[in-house]
Amino acid sequence: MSDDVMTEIQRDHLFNLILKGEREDGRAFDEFREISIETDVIGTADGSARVKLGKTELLVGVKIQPGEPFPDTPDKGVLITNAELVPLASPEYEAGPPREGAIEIARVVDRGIRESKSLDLEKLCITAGEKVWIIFIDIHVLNNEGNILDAASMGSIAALLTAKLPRAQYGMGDDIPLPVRDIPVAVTVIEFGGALLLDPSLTEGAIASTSLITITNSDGSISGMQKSGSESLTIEQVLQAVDMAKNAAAGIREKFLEV
Amino acid sequence: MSDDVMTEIQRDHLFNLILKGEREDGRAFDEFREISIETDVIGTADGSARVKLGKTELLVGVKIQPGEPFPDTPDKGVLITNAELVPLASPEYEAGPPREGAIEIARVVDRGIRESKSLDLEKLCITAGEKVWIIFIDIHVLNNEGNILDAASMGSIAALLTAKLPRAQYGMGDDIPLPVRDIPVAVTVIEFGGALLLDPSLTEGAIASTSLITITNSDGSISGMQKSGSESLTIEQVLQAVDMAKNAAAGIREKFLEV
Amino acid sequence: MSDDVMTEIQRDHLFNLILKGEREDGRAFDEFREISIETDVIGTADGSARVKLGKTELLVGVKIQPGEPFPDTPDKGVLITNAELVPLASPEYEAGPPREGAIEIARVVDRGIRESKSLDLEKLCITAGEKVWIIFIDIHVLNNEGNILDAASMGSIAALLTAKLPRAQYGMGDDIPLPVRDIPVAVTVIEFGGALLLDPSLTEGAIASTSLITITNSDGSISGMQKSGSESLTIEQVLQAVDMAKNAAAGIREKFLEV
Amino acid sequence: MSEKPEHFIVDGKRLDGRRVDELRPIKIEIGVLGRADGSCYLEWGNNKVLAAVYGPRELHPRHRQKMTRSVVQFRYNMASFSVDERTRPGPSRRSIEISKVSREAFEPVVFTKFFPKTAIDVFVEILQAGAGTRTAGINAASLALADAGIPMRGLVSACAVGKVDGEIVLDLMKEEDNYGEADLPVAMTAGRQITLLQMDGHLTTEEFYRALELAKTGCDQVYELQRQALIEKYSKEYTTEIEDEDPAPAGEPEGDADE
Amino acid sequence: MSEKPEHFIVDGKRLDGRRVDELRPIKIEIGVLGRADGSCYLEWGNNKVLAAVYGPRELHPRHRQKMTRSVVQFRYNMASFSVDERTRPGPSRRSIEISKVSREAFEPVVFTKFFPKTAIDVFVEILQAGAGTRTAGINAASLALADAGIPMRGLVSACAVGKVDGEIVLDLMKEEDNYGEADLPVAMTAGRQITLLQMDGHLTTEEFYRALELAKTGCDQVYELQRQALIEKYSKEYTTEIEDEDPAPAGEPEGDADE
Amino acid sequence: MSEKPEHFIVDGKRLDGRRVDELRPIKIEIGVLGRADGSCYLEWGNNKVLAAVYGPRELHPRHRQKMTRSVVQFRYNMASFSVDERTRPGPSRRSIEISKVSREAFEPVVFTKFFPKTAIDVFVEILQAGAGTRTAGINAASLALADAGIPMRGLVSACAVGKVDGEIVLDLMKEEDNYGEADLPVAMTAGRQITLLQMDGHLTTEEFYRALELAKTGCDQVYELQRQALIEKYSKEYTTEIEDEDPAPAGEPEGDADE
Repeated sequence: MSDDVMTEIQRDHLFNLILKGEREDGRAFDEFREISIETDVIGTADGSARVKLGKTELLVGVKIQPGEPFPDTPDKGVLITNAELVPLASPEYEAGPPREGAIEIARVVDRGIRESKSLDLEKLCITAGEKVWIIFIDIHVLNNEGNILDAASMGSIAALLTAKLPRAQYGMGDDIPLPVRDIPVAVTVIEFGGALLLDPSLTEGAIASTSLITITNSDGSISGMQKSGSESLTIEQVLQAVDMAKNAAAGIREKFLEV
Repeated sequence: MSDDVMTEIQRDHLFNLILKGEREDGRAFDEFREISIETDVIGTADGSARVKLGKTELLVGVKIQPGEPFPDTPDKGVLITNAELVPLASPEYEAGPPREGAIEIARVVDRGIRESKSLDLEKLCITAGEKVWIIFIDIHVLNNEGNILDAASMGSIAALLTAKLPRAQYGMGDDIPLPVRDIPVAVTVIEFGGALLLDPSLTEGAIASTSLITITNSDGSISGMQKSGSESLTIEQVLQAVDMAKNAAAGIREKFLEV
Repeated sequence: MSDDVMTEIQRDHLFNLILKGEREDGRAFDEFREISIETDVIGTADGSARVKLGKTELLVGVKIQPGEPFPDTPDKGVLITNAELVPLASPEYEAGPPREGAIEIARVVDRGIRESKSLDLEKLCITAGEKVWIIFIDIHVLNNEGNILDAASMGSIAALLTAKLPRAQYGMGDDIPLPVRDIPVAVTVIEFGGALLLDPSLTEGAIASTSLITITNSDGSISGMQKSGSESLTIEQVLQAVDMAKNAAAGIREKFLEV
Repeated sequence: MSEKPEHFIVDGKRLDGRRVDELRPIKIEIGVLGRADGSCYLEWGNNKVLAAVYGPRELHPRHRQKMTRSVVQFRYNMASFSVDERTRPGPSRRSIEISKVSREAFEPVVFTKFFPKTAIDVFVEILQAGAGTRTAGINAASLALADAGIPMRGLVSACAVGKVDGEIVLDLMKEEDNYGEADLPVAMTAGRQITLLQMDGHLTTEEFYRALELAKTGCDQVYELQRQALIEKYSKEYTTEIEDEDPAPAGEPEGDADE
Repeated sequence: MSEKPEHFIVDGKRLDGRRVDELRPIKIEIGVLGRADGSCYLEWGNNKVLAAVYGPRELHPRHRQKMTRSVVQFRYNMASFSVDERTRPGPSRRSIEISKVSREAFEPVVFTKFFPKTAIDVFVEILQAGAGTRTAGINAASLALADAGIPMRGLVSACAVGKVDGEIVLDLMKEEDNYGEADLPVAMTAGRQITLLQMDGHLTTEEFYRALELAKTGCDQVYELQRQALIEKYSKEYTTEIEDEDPAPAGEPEGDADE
Repeated sequence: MSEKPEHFIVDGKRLDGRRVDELRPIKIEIGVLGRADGSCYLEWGNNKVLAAVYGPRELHPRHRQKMTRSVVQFRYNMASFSVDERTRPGPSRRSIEISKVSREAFEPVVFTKFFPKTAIDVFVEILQAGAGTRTAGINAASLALADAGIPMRGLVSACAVGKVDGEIVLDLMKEEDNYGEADLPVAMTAGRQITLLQMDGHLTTEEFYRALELAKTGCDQVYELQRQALIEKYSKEYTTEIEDEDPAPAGEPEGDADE
């Protein structure tokens, strides 16, 4: 009950701020916290990135190894995305197999990369039907202060952009960069009190649990969306959220991800 | 405690009925509820059947695919039977891996088919020691109003009888019917207050938890038995139960399962 | 709480005894309970031993079968050690996957055998990179009355010493003894009230939870150590414990394990 | 998996003869299961799904209870035989994600505050899958909730929109889903509150706008079918009740609506 | 697995020289484990099994407690090394089913009403398997329950009957079990209450009648051995107690019966 | 895995140029995570580890609470990308054992009696592994505990000693760890209380004595670095607090110490 009371008070506080066009940390509605993306931070990975989004922090490691293709795509590489919300990163996280929250993050990030055709999976075939490259994207959350999903998306594509196919290790020639063709960026827009906000802080994300995630590509097209959370959105809100996400993604792509 | 009281009252009620030779729904002791078996109901399965036993309802799907034989039977097909008591079918069922009840149903049904040699596993060998047909029987309970086991047994053999070996899909020639040589039928007899009853309703099954399942074949022979439940049976009860099961099975086989 | 009180009383009792240089069952500090090791007790195993240490009792079974080597040691056999603390053996044990206690026992025993190079894993290669002998050591505790670890260590090496490579079964010639080159013996020393004791009884082990396990070889060298438990040890205690363990191991090796 | 067709739309007609804005045939039966508090069987093209609702009922374990509201739980589950390649029983990452977003499709409309501390459990079983199982499941669940008498702000209606041959089309069939350029499942209330929105594939913003418009049309049609099914179900029951007071009607068995 | 013999019975003798109605040798030791409340080690032909009973004791978790009776729990477990091919530790579908029917073999005879809210835990470990482990386990468990002082209506005695070379034979050995035509494990009380009955294979009704008759004879013989073992155990203890008052007896160590 | 070098020590220098008694470079940052009560990032040679402490906080489930003290919990976890061959997420037998001995390295120094019924949770994430992760994790955990303000008898400092080319050397690097003759991780307090001690490999008793001496020297150096890091962290914070009263300092962003 006392948790509920606290939430009620915070909710009122945030709502009053929003009526005045303000957020608790002084940002504009469409303003991200400070972003920092550092790549090649893990020597044991074939590609890696450390993302900081305000105080939110996570690592993405890409590991690449030969393996069997899926039976229904014998001539394509395999992409496997996993997110670990380890209990080090938040008092709410518990040890154990990934729960629906971690699974949703991994699957939305995975879909963005897969559906944008950012990774050229055909080029990751070694011997059709027998051996292909398996690309593991592992998202390891270190500190959750809100908006893990956007940080995971940035980190995943950043890690892929710097990843190398470890061909030398398997006697297949020189290492070459992964064939990455596009830079999909997922941006979460939360709805609260009728307003739409980018890059929710921990409190904002907890109070306004409903969000629309939109993944846009370099040409502005959309390659993935997900409404998440227990409230509904109007059609107008959806359209506006898509625009906000597209603009924000363009900025992030240009500033942090393009080579 | 209140559950126990309810159970006590129901038990007395059923017992008084039985003393008068009656059952709560007016059936004779050796009378089944209405049976309906519809086959080929699932297009994605290689064989299927929907069974209704009164209001009890379940689906059985048969899926067939090539795979490796067991090391100790390199020249035989593999039969795998599984029962899912999904929480949709009863307020008592919970999500999660199969518990002992579901495992017992699957194993008794499996034994009936296996031990009657109803399925000619030798004919399901493709390349000895390397590739054989794997036959999956999946029992999916939709509504449990008692006597799931008999329904599962009927559904399994009905689904096998209409199943086709999907040879075309694997470039091995035309699809042909599964080699089914016998029609084993499991019949459950419950004991309560000294009386033996067929096809227990939900209440009867809950009150008189002890039953004898007998699986009989077309020639009247027995290919499987299982006493289930927390009470004992006398030898006379066992012998009488076997006779009741054999007669009931003959009727079910003739009316619903023979082509 | 009452458990804590009991523990407190027992602790005081044991402590008073130790001040007088005594133990509850009259043994000297460096005295083992009666040891009995019987080998070849399980016909279905390729090697086996039943160990009694006072009333503590366990079985070790060794099973050997061909299988794939680990990718990083393609020309070596594989050793897999597992300990099952089944609920039959103690009211404290619960059914389920091994917990940290069972895992620690298995891993310490495994390390002793592995690091002493007692088993010549190179000789257990059949076809490099493809097929090697897999050696399973299964420790099955039957009655835990203290000091399971030492009993498990004795039983494991005793079972290995009598194990045969089942070559005939796989058409590879005659069965031959396993290539065992050394006899590592693990000895647990517990610390309580400043005193060091060998072969803790159940009570002693519960009260003085901190121990040093030292695994020594035939030549007196050390091939494994593990401090276990929630208290610390001084350097002097460690050195003394190693000496005690080495002497005790020599006695056990000579009396029970050497052929 | 079938081959990719060369064209999906020829002369304004799709592979199955539909127009681009036309739904596949939908068949609805409400109240089909005896044990559940509410249930619905729904066929949609080649999909066959069953939904059941239990509750409001006690929520276990207790620490998951909410003091001020009911907890909606949703389990989307595929029968092993519902797809071409047999799936292993039990939850997959995919089904966990679908269960999450489906639950969130109902949380906005269920009056959870009416039933503090309870659970409202929605179970969806996919018996035969043929593109669009999540939307089929949501439509069935919506009616099962109504059938269970759970108070809601309104029905939730769902359908998918996609893109094939560069055109935005309503309600993807299997080939369109497998080889199409985008898939956009949407759920909304009659009041145009969007409660589920996901997207995979590749759409320009303009295409997305058009897709959302088409989804509205589709959901409207679904809503009308849901409404009709409810009216039919309850008017029939109403009729049956009145008829019950008359002499038994000739020719037609009673209670058909239950199956 | 050994080859199938050409004949199982030659001149009225079976492969191991037994008559068709003769049991394999049985060896029983009661009270062999120090921690358990009751225990029994039993060898039967090549089977070596150990049973332990704990309880009545507190049942966790609490919601599983019954207000009016004790809950009997039974865990049948195979040691990894107990069979020819090493089994993975932990429960299998087979062992879960055997645990269920074994529990139900004791529920009719244990006076559970004497101990409300408690658990009576029976653990059976199969140390070496040689056909008939479930009946061996039940016989050992029966004596472990008696040793634990659990009040029962009577001992449960079990044996299997089968069919080989067209004849009904008592107590199948391994080859008969592997290649025989039927296997019928039965457990009953001295009062002829059948508490376990399973059947696999192929029997005419007449053969089943004869098999059940032979099972009675077998269970009678087992019962007699169980009774003798109990008498021996407790008379010896009684003797030991008396002897204790005398000067220590020469030559023979005390407490042998415990091991 | 790299090839085994011919010599590990040439002219008194190791492969990376260190003397036999020299540590690899260590870098420490305290208080790097926002959500945790205490945290520490530590690089040691090629190891990159992160430790966080939560607590004292409520311990769930309740039956695990201790009435008279806090329960220390320790979870050592490897990120999937932290090693050459990707590891599956989640606990392994190795990580469970390391978690146990690491927890036991802190239980002797934490004043658990101050916080009855609570948990003190220590989480260590290995982000990049390069020989000696457990000692790196313990050193980071020690500082995270201090950062969280958990009262302790003193810091715990850890390092490993080993044997290569027949010489006892401090702080094994990866090649020395893979191909060396012994590995001895040790943790101790400044007061020379040994709280962790493990050993793998092959050492004479004399070598063990020398190894333990060298470990003392190593732990002393580690302790000094830990102490310096704490002083730096807290004096900086003290300075920052004073500066806060002055006008904002030019050029340098505040709060750097948090990252």
